[in-house]
This record gives sequence, structure tokens and C-alpha cells, in this order.
Amino acid sequence: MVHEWALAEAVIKSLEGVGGRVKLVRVLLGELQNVDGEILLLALEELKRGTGLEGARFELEVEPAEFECNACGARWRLSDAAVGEAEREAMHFVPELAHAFLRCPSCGSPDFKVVKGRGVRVEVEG
Amino acid sequence: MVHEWALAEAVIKSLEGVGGRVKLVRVLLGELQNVDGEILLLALEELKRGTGLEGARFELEVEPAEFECNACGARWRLSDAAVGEAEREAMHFVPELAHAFLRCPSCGSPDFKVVKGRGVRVEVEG
Amino acid sequence: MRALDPRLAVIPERLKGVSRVVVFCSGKGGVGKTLLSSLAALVAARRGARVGLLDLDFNGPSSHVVLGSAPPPREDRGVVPPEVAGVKLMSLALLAGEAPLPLRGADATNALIELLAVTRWGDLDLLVVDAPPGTGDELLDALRLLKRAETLVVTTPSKLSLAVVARLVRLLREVGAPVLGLVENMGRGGAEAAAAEWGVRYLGWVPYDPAIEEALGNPEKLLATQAAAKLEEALARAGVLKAR
Amino acid sequence: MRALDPRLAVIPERLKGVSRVVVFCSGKGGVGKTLLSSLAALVAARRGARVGLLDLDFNGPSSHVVLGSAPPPREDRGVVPPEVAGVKLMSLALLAGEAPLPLRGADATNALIELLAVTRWGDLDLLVVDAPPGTGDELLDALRLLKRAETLVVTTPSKLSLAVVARLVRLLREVGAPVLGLVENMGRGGAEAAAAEWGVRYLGWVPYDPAIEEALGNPEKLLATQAAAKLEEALARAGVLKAR
Ligand SMILES: Nc1ncnc2c1ncn2[C@@H]1O[C@H](COP(=O)(O)OP(=O)(O)O)[C@@H](O)[C@H]1O
Ligand SMILES: Nc1ncnc2c1ncn2[C@@H]1O[C@H](COP(=O)(O)OP(=O)(O)O)[C@@H](O)[C@H]1O
Ligand SMILES: [Mg+2]
Ligand SMILES: [Mg+2]
Ligand SMILES: [Mg+2]
Ligand SMILES: [Mg+2]
Ligand code: NI
Ligand code: NI
Ligand SMILES: [Zn+2]
Ligand SMILES: [Zn+2]
Repeated sequence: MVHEWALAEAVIKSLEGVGGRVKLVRVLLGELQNVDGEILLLALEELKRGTGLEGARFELEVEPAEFECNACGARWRLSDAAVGEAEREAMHFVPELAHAFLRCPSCGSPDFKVVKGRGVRVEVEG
Repeated sequence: MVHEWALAEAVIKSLEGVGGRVKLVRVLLGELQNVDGEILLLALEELKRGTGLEGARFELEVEPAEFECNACGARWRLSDAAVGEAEREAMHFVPELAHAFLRCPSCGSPDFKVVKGRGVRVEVEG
Repeated sequence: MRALDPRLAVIPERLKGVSRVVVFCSGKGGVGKTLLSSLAALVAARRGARVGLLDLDFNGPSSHVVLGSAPPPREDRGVVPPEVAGVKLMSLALLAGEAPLPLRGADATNALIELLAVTRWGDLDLLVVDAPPGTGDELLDALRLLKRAETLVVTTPSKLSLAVVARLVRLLREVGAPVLGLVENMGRGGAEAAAAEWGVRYLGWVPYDPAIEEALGNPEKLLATQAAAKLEEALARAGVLKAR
Repeated sequence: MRALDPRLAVIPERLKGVSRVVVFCSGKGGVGKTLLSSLAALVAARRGARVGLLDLDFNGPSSHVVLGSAPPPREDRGVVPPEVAGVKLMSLALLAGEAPLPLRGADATNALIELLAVTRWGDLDLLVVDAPPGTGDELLDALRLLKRAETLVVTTPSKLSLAVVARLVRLLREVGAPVLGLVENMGRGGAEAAAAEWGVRYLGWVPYDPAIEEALGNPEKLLATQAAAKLEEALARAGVLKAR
């Protein structure tokens, strides 16, 4: 699961342009990214060295995934879906693979929206 | 420009399911729809007869169109663009034809977002 | 205060007079969706049916090239599609001219909703829909908004097409769209086994017909091709054509 | 408080070792973008170049069918593409299995951003990109996010293809993407006049080659076809292949 490294690199990269002293970095993670928070924090602590982010604290928040069917309007959560380990693994590379592995629990359609819990966002407090 | 009739029909149709007495109907129109407000109001007045909407007053509001370039980030308005009469006419059928007729004034790209001023929305006050 | 989208409300009204909607789809590009859907419309019109043709390939429209020159749509309490060789044609190309029209998915959804909300097809026995390649917004929304739509799946016998079409057939089942059957284009039976494997009715094949290229844009010539004759057989098998 | 998308920030980093990006596009489906882009990657690899192949046809991926079976990507500080016949292949099909993957445009944008943010191509002389048909999110975003991308336009000589490709060529100019030239596939010169008319360099033609179908999935056989030989000439003319 060392894909967390790629993510940590991305977070550090995205902070390069931020001027001034950064005190707090909040990383908002969609549940669909299926990221191991501990590994990510470890990676962030290691990668921040020598970047001017030494003084920054990292905080993680995971947003639960929520889906809405475009066909029948049903709403459901990732925890309601039966997904195997391999599928979860694939989705943590590319969350859009949800459209291959998940189906609306009410009508079976793969045509649904990810209402919440897909992205990665970084918020900075100076 | 009797496309306004189609729109008026659509507005009346969309109100069919609304229960109770309707006092005010606000029709929010994107500038891109390029609709003749007077004709639309006339059509609405005529079509409302015999539908239970006799007591309803219709109000029109036009939202100016605004665009944002996906390539260079520039923002502009419809009034900044040179568009011929035929193009305006085509866009009032299908506002997405903006992507055929308009280009980013800064970089020439057709890959832009319609940030505002495309849709039709109806709001009802009972 | 409630917000409503009036365009969605009027779509069923606009399609009230349309008896049947058949979407030519494939997932794969270049298999002949456009050629066969246009031919199907022409063949049905020749048999006396009232026929419409809706080009949903917004990014690469070409039904108007197959049928030949059509005047722009007319405005009359909505938008009235022009008629070419007995077929009422609606395509963004009739409005966009020669300009490239790069639409993102969300734009395609909106364009489709607008087209369905304003087009006055009148009474039709058959509305033929030419789907774009892929399984993106246009196809998903067409199946969502055209509630009674049936589908006709087009493939060539190539492995590259079959691999993509296999996914499409599963998708059509998942969204609950009826599949009338599979038409094999530019082949001579090579896709029959795949149809059986997928549990889809095999409607027959249309050969690669060298007369097609020259006939593009000329409805009479198109109707005289062997491709048209073979397609007519397949459509009859599918029950899409009324008996003469 | 400022919100940032870390995925976008890391993309240039991921492509740092890539010398050249060439997108095979057309607007039109079924003209051979996938076949020719895969062949191009194979040809370049045989000449000793370090080559990657990115399949952007998310709704109908098939580069993996042309190259033949590839293991799934490996995870190592990101995602490492598997190598097939010297070509590093990245495709959603390697992750999605047989399931249909209907992505709307906004999903395609996100999927592309994720892929570009996590894939570790390493050092490449050439990254070949196989575009989907159409001019939707995948193509627009590829040209937006792969800032140094050059394009190679593929067409057949058919009127139906030329009408669509004409729009694509204008679009590429409008978004400022360099056009290396036009490759005519499954023809023998019929598209040369169109290239001249559009002001695009004509790179040559690749004939319809009946040996292709049997060779799909077998890189050695593919490399031995006449189609590969003719494509190699066209790529050399475009300056895409280093001298041996
Ligand atoms: N049966 C056929 N015989 C000859 N040419 C054909 C036949 N079917 C399709 N074609 C040609 O193949 C190309 C792709 O067909 P088209 O209808 O545009 O496919 P699609 O709509 O699936 O992308 C076009 O040049 C078309 O003229
Ligand atoms: N030069 C060629 N000779 C023979 N078959 C070809 C040739 N080019 C493409 N094909 C076949 O044509 C079909 C469409 O090609 P493909 O690469 O999938 O097109 P696209 O990616 O543009 O949709 C496939 O079945 C492919 O094997
Ligand atoms: Mg990820
Ligand atoms: Mg309109
Ligand atoms: Mg087509
Ligand atoms: Mg392809
Ligand atoms: Ni991982
Ligand atoms: Ni009008
Ligand atoms: Zn559902
Ligand atoms: Zn711009």
C-alpha cells in the first residue's frame, strides 16, 4: 500500500507555492481513496524535511463516501456495498473504478454520482 | 422566435405536479437562452388558462452569461463576445452551441465553462 | 420555494407522438452506427413509416453527411426538424455549421436535454437514435431520458470491437435497456458466436460494401446498396419494420 | 485557509523523466487510433527507445487487447505500469477487469488526473497516448494537463471520417496543440488532399492489412505486418523515431 507515498509527495508538492509559515495542514481524504492514514502521516513527516514545512503539523480527515443513483435516485454508502479486497485496492488508485465495481443497491445501475468522499484536498493554516 | 412557446409549455408542464395554490412563479433564464421575455410572458399568460394556474403571477429574471476558460483561466461575458445574429439564434435553441461560436478572448480556446447564465429554472411561491 | 427544471418536465410531452425509439449503439467507434442508423431510417421511410433520426454524436456528428444536405431546423412553437428523403433529421451539426464543437460530458447532458425539450417530432412510427461511441453522458442520458428506448447493438467481427461491445451489452442489462439484438457490420458471420455467448439475439450481418462510400449523401443510391438490403432483413428480424 | 488539489501539483513531477508525449487522436472512432498508437509504441521500443503507452479510452479501452496480456500494475511509491514487449502500459482495463466502466465526463477528468498523479513512468523517450473518439473531457484534459503534448492525427479516407477530422484539426489549433501531421489509415492516399487543404503535414498511409486481425495480442506478429512497416515510415517522417 505504498501508494500513500505518491499521495504524500503530491501533498508536499502542492504546498511548495504556499508562502509564509505553515502551521497546520489539513488533508481531507475521500473514503474512496482507501488510504492508510498512519502510513500517509509517516510519509508526510519524512517528506516534509528540508522543505520549509518542518514546523507544520499534519491533520487527516476522512470523508465517508456517499453515492446517488442517476437512474432511481437511491442513496447509499460504501459501507453498504459488498466490495472485495482487490476491488478496494484498484479503487484506491483511481476512485472512478467505483463505476466498474459498485452498482446501485436498489436498481443495479452503474450510472451513479459520487456525492461525497472521492477527492483529496489540502487546506493550509498559516 | 416562437421557440418561446416551447419554453412556456415546459414551464407550465413543470408546474403540473405542484400542489396547492400557486401565487408567484419566478422564471430564471440564462442570458444564453436568448429568450424574448415579452413573448415568453404572453405565452405563459395564454397557456396558464384552464390549468389551475390562473391566479399565478409570472416574473422573469435573466441571469447574465459568464464564461471561464479551462485553458488560461480568463473570465468574460457574453457582451464581450462578437456573435452574429445566426449564432445567437442557434444558441437560443441549444446554449451549448456556445462551444461552437465563442472562443476565449485571451487564448482562443473553445474549452471553457459556462459559469453562469445557461439554464432555465422555475421557482414557485405558494 | 421549490426549484424545478422545466426542460425535463416537457420531454415526455414532446415524445408523446413517437411510437417507438430505437438506439443504435456499440460502445466501439467506427463500426457503422451512423451508417446503419441512417440506412435504417431511410429503409423505414421508404416502407411508408413516419421516421425521425436523432444524431447524438455531438462531438462528431455525421448523420447529416450520410443523408445529404439538409436545411437548418425551422422554429415553430419549438424546433421543427428538416426532412430529408422522408426522414426528419435532428443534429447539432445543422446548427453548428463547420465549427468544432468540443462538448464536455456535462455540456452534452445539457445539450441533449435542450434538444429533447424543444424538438417537435410530431407523430412518428419510429425514432432512430444514433449514439456516439463510448458509454458516457450521451448514451447514459439517452437511456435515462428516453424511457421507452430499445437498443440495437452494432459490432464488427474484430476482436477489438467485440471486447468493447461485450462491456456495452453488460451495461445495457445493468441499466435495464431492452436489447433487440446484435447486427454484425462489415463481416460475414464472425460475430455470431459472441452474440450467443452474450445471450443476445443475432440479427444477421451486413457485408463491407464498396458501393457505400460513393453513395454517402445520396439517399437513393444508399437505398440501392446491398448493405441496405441486408440491413432491412436484420431490421425485419428485429421486428423494427412494419410488414409492408 | 487555502484549498489545494495535491493531485494536480504532482503531475509535472511524475512526467519529469518523459522526453516526449505524442497523442494519437482523430475525433472519429474506428479509424485505428488504438492499433496505430500501440504499433507506434512497439516500433519505437524495438528501436531501443524507452516507451510508455497510456490508454485514455476509458469507456472502451483496448490497447491491452492489441498488446496482449499484461499483469496488473504494481504498487511502489505510486503505481508502476507493467511492461509488455518493452512497452510500459497503463490502462484502466488493467484495473477494472471485465466489468463495464461507464464514466461520465466529469468522472473521466478525475480518473485522468488520478492516473497522471500516481503513475510512475520513470525515464521515457516517448509516451504514446491513445485518445478516445470524440473531443470530450479525456482529450481536452489530456491536452490541458500534458502541457508538452504533440498530436498525431489519424483518419481513414472516408468522407465520414474526413468531415469529423476536419473539425478536430481546427480544435487542435484553437487549443494550441502542435500537430505533427496526418496519418491515413486503411487507405492508399485518399486523404492526402484533405491534409493539404487543412494545412497539415501528410505523413503517409497505412494500408488495410488483413494480417492485423490475426496478429492482435501478439507483439511479434504485429511488428512483422506491412501496417507496422508503413507506420514506421510515417513516424520517421514525423521525427517521432530516433534514427537507429
Ligand atoms: N457495411 C459497410 N460497407 C462499407 N463501408 C461501411 C459499412 N459500414 C460502415 N462503413 C464505413 O465505415 C466507416 C465508419 O462508419 P460509421 O457509420 O461512421 O461508424 P460509427 O458511427 O460507428 O462511428 C464510415 O466510413 C462508413 O462509411
Ligand atoms: N491498417 C489496418 N489494417 C487492418 N485492420 C485495421 C487497420 N487499422 C485498424 N484496423 C482495425 O480496425 C478496427 C478499428 O481500429 P481501432 O484501432 O480500434 O480504432 P480506434 O482506436 O480509432 O477506434 C479494429 O478492428 C482494428 O483491428
Ligand atoms: Mg488515488
Ligand atoms: Mg433552449
Ligand atoms: Mg457515428
Ligand atoms: Mg481506440
Ligand atoms: Ni496504496
Ligand atoms: Ni425562439
Ligand atoms: Zn438506482
Ligand atoms: Zn483562455
